[in-house]
Amino acid sequence: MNAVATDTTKAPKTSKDWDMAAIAPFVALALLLVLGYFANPNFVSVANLTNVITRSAFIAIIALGATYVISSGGLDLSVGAMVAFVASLMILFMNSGAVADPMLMLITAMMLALILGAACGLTNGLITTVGKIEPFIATLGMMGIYRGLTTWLSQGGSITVRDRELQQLYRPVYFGDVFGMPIPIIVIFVTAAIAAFVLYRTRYGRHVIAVGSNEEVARYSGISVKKVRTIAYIIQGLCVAVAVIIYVPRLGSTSATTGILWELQAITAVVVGGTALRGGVGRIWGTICGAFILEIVGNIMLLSNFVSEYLIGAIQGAIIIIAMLVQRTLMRK
Amino acid sequence: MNAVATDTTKAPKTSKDWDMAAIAPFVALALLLVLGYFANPNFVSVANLTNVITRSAFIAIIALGATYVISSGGLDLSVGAMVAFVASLMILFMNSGAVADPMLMLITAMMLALILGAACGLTNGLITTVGKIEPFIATLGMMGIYRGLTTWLSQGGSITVRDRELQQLYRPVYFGDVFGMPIPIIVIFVTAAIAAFVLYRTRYGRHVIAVGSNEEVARYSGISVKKVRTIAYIIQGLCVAVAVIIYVPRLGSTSATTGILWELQAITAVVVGGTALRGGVGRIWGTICGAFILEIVGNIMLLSNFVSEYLIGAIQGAIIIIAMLVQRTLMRK
Amino acid sequence: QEAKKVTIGVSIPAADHGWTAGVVFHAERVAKLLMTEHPGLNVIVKTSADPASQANAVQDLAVQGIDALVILPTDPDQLVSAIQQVKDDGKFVALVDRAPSVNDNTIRDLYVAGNNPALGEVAGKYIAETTPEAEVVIIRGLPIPIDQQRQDGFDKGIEGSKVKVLDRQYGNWSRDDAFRVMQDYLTKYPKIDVVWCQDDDMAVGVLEAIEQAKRTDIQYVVGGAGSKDMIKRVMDGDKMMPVDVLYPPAMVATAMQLTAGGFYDQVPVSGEYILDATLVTKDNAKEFYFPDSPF
Amino acid sequence: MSVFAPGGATDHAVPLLEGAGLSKTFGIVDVLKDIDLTVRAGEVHAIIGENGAGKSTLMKILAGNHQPTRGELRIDGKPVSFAGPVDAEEHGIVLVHQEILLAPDLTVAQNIYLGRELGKGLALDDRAMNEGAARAVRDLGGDLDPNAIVSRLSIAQRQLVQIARVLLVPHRIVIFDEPTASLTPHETEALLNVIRDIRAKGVGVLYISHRLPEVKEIADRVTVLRDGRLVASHETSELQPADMARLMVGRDVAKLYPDRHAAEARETVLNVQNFDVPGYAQNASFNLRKGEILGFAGLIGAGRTELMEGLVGLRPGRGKVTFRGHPVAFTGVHSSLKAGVAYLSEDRKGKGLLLTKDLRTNLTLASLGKFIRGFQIDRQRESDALDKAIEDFDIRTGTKNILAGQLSGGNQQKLLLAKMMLLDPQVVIIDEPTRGIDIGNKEQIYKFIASLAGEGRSIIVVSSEMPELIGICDRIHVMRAGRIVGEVEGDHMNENEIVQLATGVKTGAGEAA
Ligand SMILES: Nc1ncnc2c1ncn2[C@@H]1O[C@H](COP(=O)(O)OP(=O)(O)OP(=O)(O)O)[C@@H](O)[C@H]1O
Ligand SMILES: Nc1ncnc2c1ncn2[C@@H]1O[C@H](COP(=O)(O)OP(=O)(O)OP(=O)(O)O)[C@@H](O)[C@H]1O
Ligand SMILES: O[C@@H]1[C@@H](O)[C@H](O)OC[C@H]1O
Ligand SMILES: [Mg+2]
Ligand SMILES: [Mg+2]
Repeated sequence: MNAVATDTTKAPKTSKDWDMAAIAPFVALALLLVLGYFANPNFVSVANLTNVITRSAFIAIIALGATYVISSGGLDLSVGAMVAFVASLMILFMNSGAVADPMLMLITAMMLALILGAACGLTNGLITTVGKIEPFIATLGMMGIYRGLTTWLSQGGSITVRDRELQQLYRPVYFGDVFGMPIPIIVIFVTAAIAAFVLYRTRYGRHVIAVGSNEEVARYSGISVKKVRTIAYIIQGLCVAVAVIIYVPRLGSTSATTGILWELQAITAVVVGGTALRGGVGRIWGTICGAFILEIVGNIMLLSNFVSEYLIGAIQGAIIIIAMLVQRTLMRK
Repeated sequence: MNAVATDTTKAPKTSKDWDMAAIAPFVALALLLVLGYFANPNFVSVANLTNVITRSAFIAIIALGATYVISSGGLDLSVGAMVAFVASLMILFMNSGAVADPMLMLITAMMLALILGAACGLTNGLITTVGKIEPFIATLGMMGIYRGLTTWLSQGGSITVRDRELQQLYRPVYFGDVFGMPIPIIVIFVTAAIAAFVLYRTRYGRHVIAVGSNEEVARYSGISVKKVRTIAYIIQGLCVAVAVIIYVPRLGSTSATTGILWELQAITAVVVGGTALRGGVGRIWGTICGAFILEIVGNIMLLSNFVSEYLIGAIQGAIIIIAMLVQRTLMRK
Repeated sequence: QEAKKVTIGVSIPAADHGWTAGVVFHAERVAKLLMTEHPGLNVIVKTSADPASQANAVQDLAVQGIDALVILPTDPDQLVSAIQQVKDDGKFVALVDRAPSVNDNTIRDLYVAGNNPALGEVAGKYIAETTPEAEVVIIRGLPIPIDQQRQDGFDKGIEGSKVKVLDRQYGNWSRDDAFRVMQDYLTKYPKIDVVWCQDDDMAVGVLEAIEQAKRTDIQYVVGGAGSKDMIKRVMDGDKMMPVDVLYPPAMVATAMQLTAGGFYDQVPVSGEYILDATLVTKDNAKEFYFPDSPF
Repeated sequence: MSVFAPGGATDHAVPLLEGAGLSKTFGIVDVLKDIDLTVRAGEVHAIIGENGAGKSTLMKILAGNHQPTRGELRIDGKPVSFAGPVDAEEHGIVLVHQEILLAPDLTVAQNIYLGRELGKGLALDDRAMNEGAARAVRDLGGDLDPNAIVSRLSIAQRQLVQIARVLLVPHRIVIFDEPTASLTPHETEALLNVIRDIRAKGVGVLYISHRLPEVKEIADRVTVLRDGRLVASHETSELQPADMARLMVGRDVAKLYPDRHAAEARETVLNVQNFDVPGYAQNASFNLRKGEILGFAGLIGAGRTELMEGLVGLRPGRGKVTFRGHPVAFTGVHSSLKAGVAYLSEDRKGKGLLLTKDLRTNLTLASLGKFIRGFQIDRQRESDALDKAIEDFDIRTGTKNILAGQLSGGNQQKLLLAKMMLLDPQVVIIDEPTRGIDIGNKEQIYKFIASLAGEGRSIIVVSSEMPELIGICDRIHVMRAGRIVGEVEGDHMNENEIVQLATGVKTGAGEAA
């Protein structure tokens, strides 16, 4: 924020106040679960909740990356388009038959996705840091580029995994489970645990928060602001790639419309989770909670039969606002 | 004795330095015009330029409001949905036959649009200021609500002005001209002139910038931060209403998809025009220039024969990034 | 026996433009109708904005315990897995309109469709026959497969004729985008004979742009899908809109009725019901004009 | 507006403002304990005390920024309570904050008139405001373009703007919280004259400063706070600066500056030749020897800060820099820090500390590499380092778990010092090392600087306080208008010599060249 005047007269929050902020999203989630139960008792069935959490995986994982970008003081609006772009290239590669052995092909394709994701992230990062373009605009431009390239790759249609055997081999990555725990849920928690470790316990994580909290102080402390931010974008790209890796086996195909508006959902998850858009604060577990909240709101809408189809968007909007109000009220306590 | 206290041999930079930043978008626009000429000589025809500027009216006018919201330190993602909502209610009112005389009906309908726009703006403003919800999330929620309500009003379809006579009467507001100058262009410049006067020459405008620059300082100066921000959102709502008033006569109908993504376009216009997203700076004429740039980029794409239709989105994204780079380079001079 | 408990889930795209609004309208209308007809029947209609959320919706319908699924996929290839799961659970599946690359009994029991390639082909043929040397500009929909199918169909329709396609650009099935694209076509091409915009919503924007430019070279516009406004123009003999190509959103209703019939009327239902992409002309327009429909 | 009625009615027995039994608690920390304080019309009442004694907190209570936990405020003998600073202003009480509160994107004039703009009809009267602002700044001994954007001003210039802004509000009581900390003697003198003027008009002034001679010069009465308690209150005539220091610190502060042996004939550590920082400094050449303390003096705007920032790579600069015999070009602080050159910014709030983060995070930020075990940051080692820093640098804080922004100004400076010293640098450049630091702490900081030099490190001190430069430096370079205009050493290190060089009355060797 700004260096010229800093308010120290109004007591800044102490670590105690932050605890409430950290808990708030979880309280909102709990309330939502109760609401869901009243909307449709099926809601609390294991099957349904597993479904919901499983499919929140894409947004949740992308939002982890967004937590880094946002807490370092950046923003990335291109992630939805990046999903489409990386997924398309991944499927095209799988269809190319470049690797004969299906298992090996699958692994190579996944590696490729990660490399592509990192490369996209790097591009975004360099444009905002070295190019010094406001992240909002830079990544909006990149959104156009990734989506345009996807349209071109797919020639306006969709890109589908052609090899049946490969698809069968790949399917379990989304539909499979380990001891009853769906793989995407495992991926969510493993990715989040790594993200939390890096953000809270490593030097790089500390630098991310410093850069987002006051760029100048970070610079005067010998931290390379550009490097830290660029790496945050690369992490975002890697998260997108992980999301792609579990997304592709789900629908087995992509098109230029894949991932539309996911960037807004990811940012919403981050903010609902308690991370401030102005940077300097990052809440990994809050973000995961935020992603669950978003998916559950949608699920409740679908399961309840009281709401006209036409009004669903309106009710969703209202629920998000109410969830945020609940949060603020708790935080002020 | 006192005179020597401050060494003034090197005067600190003054408002003059800002001039380069203010000029930059116009330079980018000029370059684009040259590019357009090479893409297709028809581009610089009066007819084409008039078309382009006329149809940029909606985004330009909405972006004027966004300039207020953004420079006061806010953000409004709901404006696209608000266009659809206000336009739908306006047409429904026109179809209601509540006023018999067509001319009177038209005027009443326009007044109604303005009142609705202001009311929507007020709602957004109160939720972010009194509700203390991060503007990004608050207005994203409101976007859902406005769009949902529109879908419900239109029952998913479109809402069309039914009275032929009324429509004929209304048509010139978009298609008409005064001494050869299309009315929407006149509206752009009149609205911008008012917006510039209020922002640069009045107390309220000064307070907008102060609040966006440093909220705490504004509060210490006895400025009601909430009031200033809320009014900025109301101004945004009024601008949306003005855009609606010239939008409705164009096709005489709206649907739930009217204005989709206009919020991103408006914000892009604002930022391309040189207003910083962090608040504290507002450039009215830059915003107008930004809106022209956006529309012209699309126009050039369509007029040129070199670009595959699949790649248009990508090239548009690239041009925006390049325009911003040009700007930054100029500003560093 | 009439009270036999049956639940049918209907998953359709959100009402994101005129045609899909028509789909929603007909689905909800027929859902009510069927439920009064069969007291034991429960029909749940759910709309979704994109493939990923439609896959969710299908899952959620399955959670609620359905006996049959009627689905009009937003993007068919991306929904194959989701549909397959329902089918593999032994439920009855009726697929409407948009067909995936593999469209056989392994994935659905019933296929009711308008014919996207035919929609393009009928339009192309009409143009090739009416104005054999026409220079045509095309406004496409969104970059999704059905749009590509229509383009391919159109090319097939004009094959062998002297019809020349000047340009193809996306109008995203939006009136505003179509208006903009048409304005630019008019700037770019001093002479245009025919506009094919394959959708009646977009035709609204196209006609306004032409009227504003006061250009007289454009002989006519071909839309598609059969909205009531455009059918009315055809019926009234509007020279700019001589024909329309049918692609009725009511096809979802047909699928729902057939599916319900399977449960209550003991009629075995399966196979394919392809609705023609009928060419609507001044002569037959009356048959297709439904003033009460929202579309 | 009755409160501004001419003083005739004011009974001199009733103080203008009175605080009775004022206490303030933040969480569990008692910051102020039972303070009784009065301000009379036409007097300057100085409040002194160590860093963290509670001076600013007390002032904020008087000006409506804080609510007292206990106690009562009275104006003209009548109890009042303020809803906020604006409310206090309406009662005629205005406060010049210790930290700078200005809108960075607005101009000087716009800031000065913020919230009380002058207007003609609907429109603002910018001309009148520009003229008024220029006049207000000039009265304070400054000369600023009213159209200058505040974010581009130096700290000192901002401080002038802030004072000008506050004095424009109709007032009966003006509170100055360390107004001169970042001002040079000239502006300080001008400000003191302004204060004399307003005192003559019957305004009550509360004045906080760590510069005790200045207090002696301006104040009529002095009140001393220690650890949140009022320990003494006297007529100024009864006290000498040394007495004030003793009352503040609770012991004698006999000798402020440490004894040092001039470090002669040692090898050069840093050699700078013809260094330019475009727009700010030209052709700077100097030499820094091992174990030496080198001072940089000059007026506000002389370009000292920018020269140092250019040297360590914080701004674009060019020239020949040799460090320990090797040519170097620092591209950023990471490279200068790595080489062992540390720069401590004068702007500790904006560039030194993360105000919204805790002390531990701030302390280790620049040297995290030293706290890594495996991939992890070793929080225990960080905590230990904090304990040590609190001890070594005598950082006064009720609890270790507060945010850096909650430390008092002086203690923030000590935390910043501790942070940079963790890097174990060979060359330390300290910009305004004792700005806002109390006398006891100053003594500690000087001792600390001397001991660094004693360890064989080389120090550059940039300061606007001439006595401190003279007191601790081996040599002093004087800058004016971006150039090094002279060097003073030995007997020539006196205020007169430095002022003459700094103002251009006398030209030195540097300029002749
Ligand atoms: N909001 C707060 N929360 C907790 N502690 C605070 C807060 N504000 C101030 N303090 C503490 O109160 C004490 C007094 O601070 P204050 O700023 O009044 O000191 P000061 O006398 O003005 O010191 P300095 O001379 O350094 O400016 C300090 O220990 C400080 O850390
Ligand atoms: N951000 C800025 N943009 C333009 N000019 C600036 C900026 N900051 C400072 N200046 C100007 O640069 C010159 C030197 O700055 P500065 O006041 O920091 O020098 P200094 O000798 O370090 O003085 P101080 O004692 O205030 O630290 C001055 O003319 C000042 O007005
Ligand atoms: O067939 C439909 C078409 O007519 C409409 O215009 O867009 C969506 C399609 O499903
Ligand atoms: Mg203080
Ligand atoms: Mg300085």
